[in-house]
Amino acid sequence: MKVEKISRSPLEELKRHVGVIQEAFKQAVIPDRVTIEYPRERRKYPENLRGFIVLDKSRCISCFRCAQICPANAIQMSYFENFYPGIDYTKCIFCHFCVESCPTGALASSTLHDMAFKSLEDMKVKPNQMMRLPAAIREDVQSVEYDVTKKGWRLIRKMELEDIKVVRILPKLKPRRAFCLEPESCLGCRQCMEVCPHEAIVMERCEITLEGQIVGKGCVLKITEKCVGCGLCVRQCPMKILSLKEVE
Amino acid sequence: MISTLFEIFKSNMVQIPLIQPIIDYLMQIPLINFIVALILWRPFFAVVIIPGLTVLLLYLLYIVWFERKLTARVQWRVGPLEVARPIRGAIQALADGLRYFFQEAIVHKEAHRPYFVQLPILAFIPILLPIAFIPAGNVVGIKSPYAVQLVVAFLALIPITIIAIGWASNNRFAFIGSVREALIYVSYEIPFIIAVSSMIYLYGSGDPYVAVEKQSIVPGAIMNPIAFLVFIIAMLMATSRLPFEIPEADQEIAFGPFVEYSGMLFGLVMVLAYEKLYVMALLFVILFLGGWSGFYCELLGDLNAPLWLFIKTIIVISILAIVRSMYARYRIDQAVRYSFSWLIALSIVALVIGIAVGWIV
Amino acid sequence: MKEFHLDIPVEPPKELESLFLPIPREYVEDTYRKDEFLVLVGPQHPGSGHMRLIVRVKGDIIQEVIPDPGYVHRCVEKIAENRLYIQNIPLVERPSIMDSANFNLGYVRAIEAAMDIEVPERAKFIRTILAELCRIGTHLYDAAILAVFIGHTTGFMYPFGIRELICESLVRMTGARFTSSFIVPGGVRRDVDEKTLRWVYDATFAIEKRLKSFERIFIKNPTVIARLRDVGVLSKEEAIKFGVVGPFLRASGVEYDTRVVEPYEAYEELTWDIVTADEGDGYARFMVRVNEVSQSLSIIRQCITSMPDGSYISEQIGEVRGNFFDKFADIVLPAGEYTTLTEAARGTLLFTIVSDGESNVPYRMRIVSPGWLYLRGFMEALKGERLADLQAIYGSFGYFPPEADR
Amino acid sequence: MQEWQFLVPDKKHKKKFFGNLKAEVIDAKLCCHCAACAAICPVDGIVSGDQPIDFPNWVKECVDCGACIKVCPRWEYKPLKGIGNYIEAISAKSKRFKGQDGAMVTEITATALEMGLIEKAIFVSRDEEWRTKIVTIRSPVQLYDRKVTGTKYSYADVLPALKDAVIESKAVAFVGTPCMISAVRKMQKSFKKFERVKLAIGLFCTENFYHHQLSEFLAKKGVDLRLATKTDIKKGKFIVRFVDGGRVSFPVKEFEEIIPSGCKVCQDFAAVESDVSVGSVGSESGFSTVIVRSEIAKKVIDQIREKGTAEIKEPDIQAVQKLCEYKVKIHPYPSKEKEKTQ
Repeated sequence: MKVEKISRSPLEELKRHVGVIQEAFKQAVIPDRVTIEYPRERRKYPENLRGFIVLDKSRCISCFRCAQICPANAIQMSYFENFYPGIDYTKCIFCHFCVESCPTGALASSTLHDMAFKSLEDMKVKPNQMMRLPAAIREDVQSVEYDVTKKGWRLIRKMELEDIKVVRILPKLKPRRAFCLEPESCLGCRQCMEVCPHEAIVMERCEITLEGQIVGKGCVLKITEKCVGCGLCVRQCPMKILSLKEVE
Repeated sequence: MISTLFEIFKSNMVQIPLIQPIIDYLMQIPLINFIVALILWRPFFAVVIIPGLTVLLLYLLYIVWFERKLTARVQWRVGPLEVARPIRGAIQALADGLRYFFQEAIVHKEAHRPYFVQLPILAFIPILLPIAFIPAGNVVGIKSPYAVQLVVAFLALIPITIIAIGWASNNRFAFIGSVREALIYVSYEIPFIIAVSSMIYLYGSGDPYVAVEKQSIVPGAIMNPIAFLVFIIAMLMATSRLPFEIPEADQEIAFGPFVEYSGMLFGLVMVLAYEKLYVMALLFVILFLGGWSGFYCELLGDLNAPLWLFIKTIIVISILAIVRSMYARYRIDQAVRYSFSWLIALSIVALVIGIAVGWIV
Repeated sequence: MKEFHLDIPVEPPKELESLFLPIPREYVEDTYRKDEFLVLVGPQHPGSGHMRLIVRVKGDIIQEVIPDPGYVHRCVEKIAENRLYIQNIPLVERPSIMDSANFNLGYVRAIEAAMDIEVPERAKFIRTILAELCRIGTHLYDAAILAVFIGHTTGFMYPFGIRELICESLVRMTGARFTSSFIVPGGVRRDVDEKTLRWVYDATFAIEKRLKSFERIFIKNPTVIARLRDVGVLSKEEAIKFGVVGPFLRASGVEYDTRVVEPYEAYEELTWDIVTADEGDGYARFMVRVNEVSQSLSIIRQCITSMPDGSYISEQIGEVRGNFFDKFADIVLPAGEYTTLTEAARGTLLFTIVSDGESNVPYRMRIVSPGWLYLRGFMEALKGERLADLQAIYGSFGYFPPEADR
Repeated sequence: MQEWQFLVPDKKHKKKFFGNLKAEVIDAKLCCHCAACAAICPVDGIVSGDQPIDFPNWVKECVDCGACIKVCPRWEYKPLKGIGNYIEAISAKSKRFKGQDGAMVTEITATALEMGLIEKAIFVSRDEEWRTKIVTIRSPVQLYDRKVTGTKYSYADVLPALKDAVIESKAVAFVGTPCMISAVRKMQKSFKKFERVKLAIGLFCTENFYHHQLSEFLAKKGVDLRLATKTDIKKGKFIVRFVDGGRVSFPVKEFEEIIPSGCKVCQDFAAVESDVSVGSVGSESGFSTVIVRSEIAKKVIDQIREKGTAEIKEPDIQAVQKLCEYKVKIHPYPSKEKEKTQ
């Protein structure tokens, strides 16, 4: 397709001037205004908007997946009965890789996208603050909706407000547990024990203590029922002999 | 001495029947009566109250807000709103002015310090002087049969201060801006003067009273529409409004001559163009739109004429404000070419029409 | 016209020594000896973006322009070498915020080429819609910047107003207004439902309607035409010689589009035209992009009407939600070099990933962004024009320093 | 759940296990720098490289697992001697590759890769200054690089790379000095995963050097290693060949001062524990002696023979035998110095 050449005749030029003046005066009289007066009006947001991240502590298995996938390095796991993620909103880029990574659906996105914090310190949201949406003081009284049809686009203002939604889509995953595939290759380094947040790996027969007291020889590990399948030991094992398996 | 002055003031006071009882009451109090007489002394009233300095300030507050509001409307926006929300942000200009007032005015090291500071203030002289000569009915500062010519002559002085400002700034962009200002100055001034002189030929005199009187039936805009058009375009060029915002062109040369200004001084140079627009619009109304003639209200008395003049001026400027949202900026060579070809040709046609119509009438 | 030389020795200003210019001192002295003048435009100048242009002018005519880019260089390529393959997706979107889906697509396609993943049809169509939405968004953004460069504020506001619909379409489809990071190896992150697609379909018509207003007030504006016509002309030969890409190459009459030459995603199954122009001036460059917007709208409509059913992600990857970490965090590409060509909004975009086959981060990543490719042509187009035209040509090229600097 | 158990050698000192290793092997100047401990360490604390093996801050960081002691070839050191058991011995020269002598290491690896016996092989390459660099060979094409083939006479971290390779793939080969072979055999005894090392190619070895010491020593002699194309030890002489065709040689005895202490107690010349050992001794120039010790290596040699990718001759086993005895003589264990101090 070739772009048409623009004609240079004075008549065309005059026509274009008239077009400009017409359009400007039309807009001055009946404007197609699209501005939303933000703090006083709130837009209706689609449900899948990626906003503030809400944590359900009862579901969290402290698997650290969210912290490890975060491209901006914004998630810090802090100890609070167990390890739970806290998001540093100074760094967060709202890619929601963490929400997609959560194997149990503990993290959920909400449509809250505008947050104001009093200080930089406050932006490092703690796990217990992530349990529910932050309390907000809002000035908005009406909501605005984009009405798009084939004929055009206009804003519809309504004197009602919608609550911010928390959208939790549970992943279709069965519960998993760690298993040792090749016990014969175990180094006996007990890294898996150290890293396990649930103390699910126990030493059945340990005869070496860390204090340097020689008691005996070797150690045997056992993965108990406490295992929730976070997979931390799988990633920690230097010989890669552990793996996650689905259990009934 | 004071009593002679008082007598002079008293003999030439503005008569407003609406507030006459209050004035009569005030005239009985000593000292106050002197002040009231001074204020209502016709020359003083014309220069300081209306259409002079006081309404000029009001006009500035209004036009800055209105222009922004209108532009925003055309551009699908809302415009300034948060300063005084109940009146739709109408005192936004005042807030801006306050901000400029309290901001530090920096004079950089390589600028010519005395000129850099003085020139924005000096530029007000050629703007305020024409106001003394522009009459509104019988409220007039200095009565002169050559008022139109004088106003045009004073207006021609303003670009010189702007060029000097660019020189004093000692900055690359300010220098380029000054050169552009000089170029556009020569290119609009000739058609502008020819258009004005065509109207002078039409009315047979440079006296505003004659001009207004001759427009009592048909306004000048209809008698000489070509001059009307030339005057409007020259007005846009003279006040560097889009599409001829060439000397200031903030995306190209970063506000040109005013690039180094900040604080109060920047506030002063910013309103320079608006004030120039006001004076030119006053002249425009007198020459083309019948001046102060309009519906006469008995109660207002002498105030009728200045009010009509002011209202007409405001309407003209408000309509012109929309141009800002319509056009892009021409290049300097294009602007000069247009004015030296089309505009001069049009103005000469206007001159011929002016002579012809003036001869008939 | 005869030139008169004044034999007054002119010393270059002292400031030119302290500005870290990427030009030798002799050049400055030579300029001033020849009765010429150096104007430094940028990087804080309102009409230059984050780049310094060292403009050598004689009177008002530009003799030569030396670009000094790199003010927003963020080492994206180097940072990428320290991140997991999947963590690079938000990163590669950043150089060109408006054009995020195209950059994302180019990067993800390189990974798919390495891992030999077959992308399902539905995902391909969704990706195409995203890419085209971002293309429209970028063209509108560039038009807005062009408008503000030539002093037309209404022309700035209208495209940004229209772009709101693009952002709204993106937020409905992906959950983010831009930089959606929605395209992942194997497909997309979520399925897009019928209602949303319907909305986007309607939105394309709404955009078209609004564009008519924009056309009257800006595109067909006599002042705009006066400013852009016959300005910064690149002939066909010059455009090829200086390696101009994308719509700017097409504006000089070369019919080259990566979407046609090396089709990817769903472009083979759709019908659309390559927009070209003959003039090669600023207005042609602008008009090509304006016409591309309507072509893109038509592509989006075709995609939505012929959207196939099926999975949104490849079976090799499987369900993403909940599995995201397990599927993508430990990606190790086989050793080798993987290159993709993508037609981003501003032109040909090249992504190269070099993998050593062992580590889970790229050994080397190379982005050749269109902005960098046409910078040379941009500088050549400026020669011989007036200083006032610098901004008009800048705008007509839609040069975006963060994209070029990466 | 299956029960398993493994044994850790007794600690000799009341310290963490690395402390024991440090006292008994590194400080006793027995360490042969095979980097097996660095490879196996679960906390990645042990550093090797162009310096003696060390674990900075081991008091805090060592987790006391004992893996390093289990794999150390010099822990409770009993020197291996002689030529060892073998199935056959040949002298051969590759027709495809160019290497140190007959390029038989390269040939065997290439053939094993082609046969599908192994997926990967860990080789040592070098940079311009003859620093060692580990390369993973996945296809025979990579072996045409002259930097990969050829002897380097500097320590290399083969075993850490081998551990990664073992975790990733099912069948791995590697090339190493006799001490590395012993370390891998010890690993295989303790950890099942290392059974994936299918082919261990041993090199005839008298001693090995730290790179910085070797280059400094040669620089003192006026030899610029950057210009060298080949280094070799033949008939008691260290020979360096240059790009322009020139060559310099020194008696090996001059190197006495820079021989690391670990090598001074090693008596294993022919890599007795390997699957196949290769060296130049016992063949005419341009040929390599290949001593086949296991079934898998035999298969590879048969394949070479069948395809005719190498010229094969009878070797002079006596010469190898002689050098084995010579090495025992020059590297006594327990060393004389130690006896004197005790």
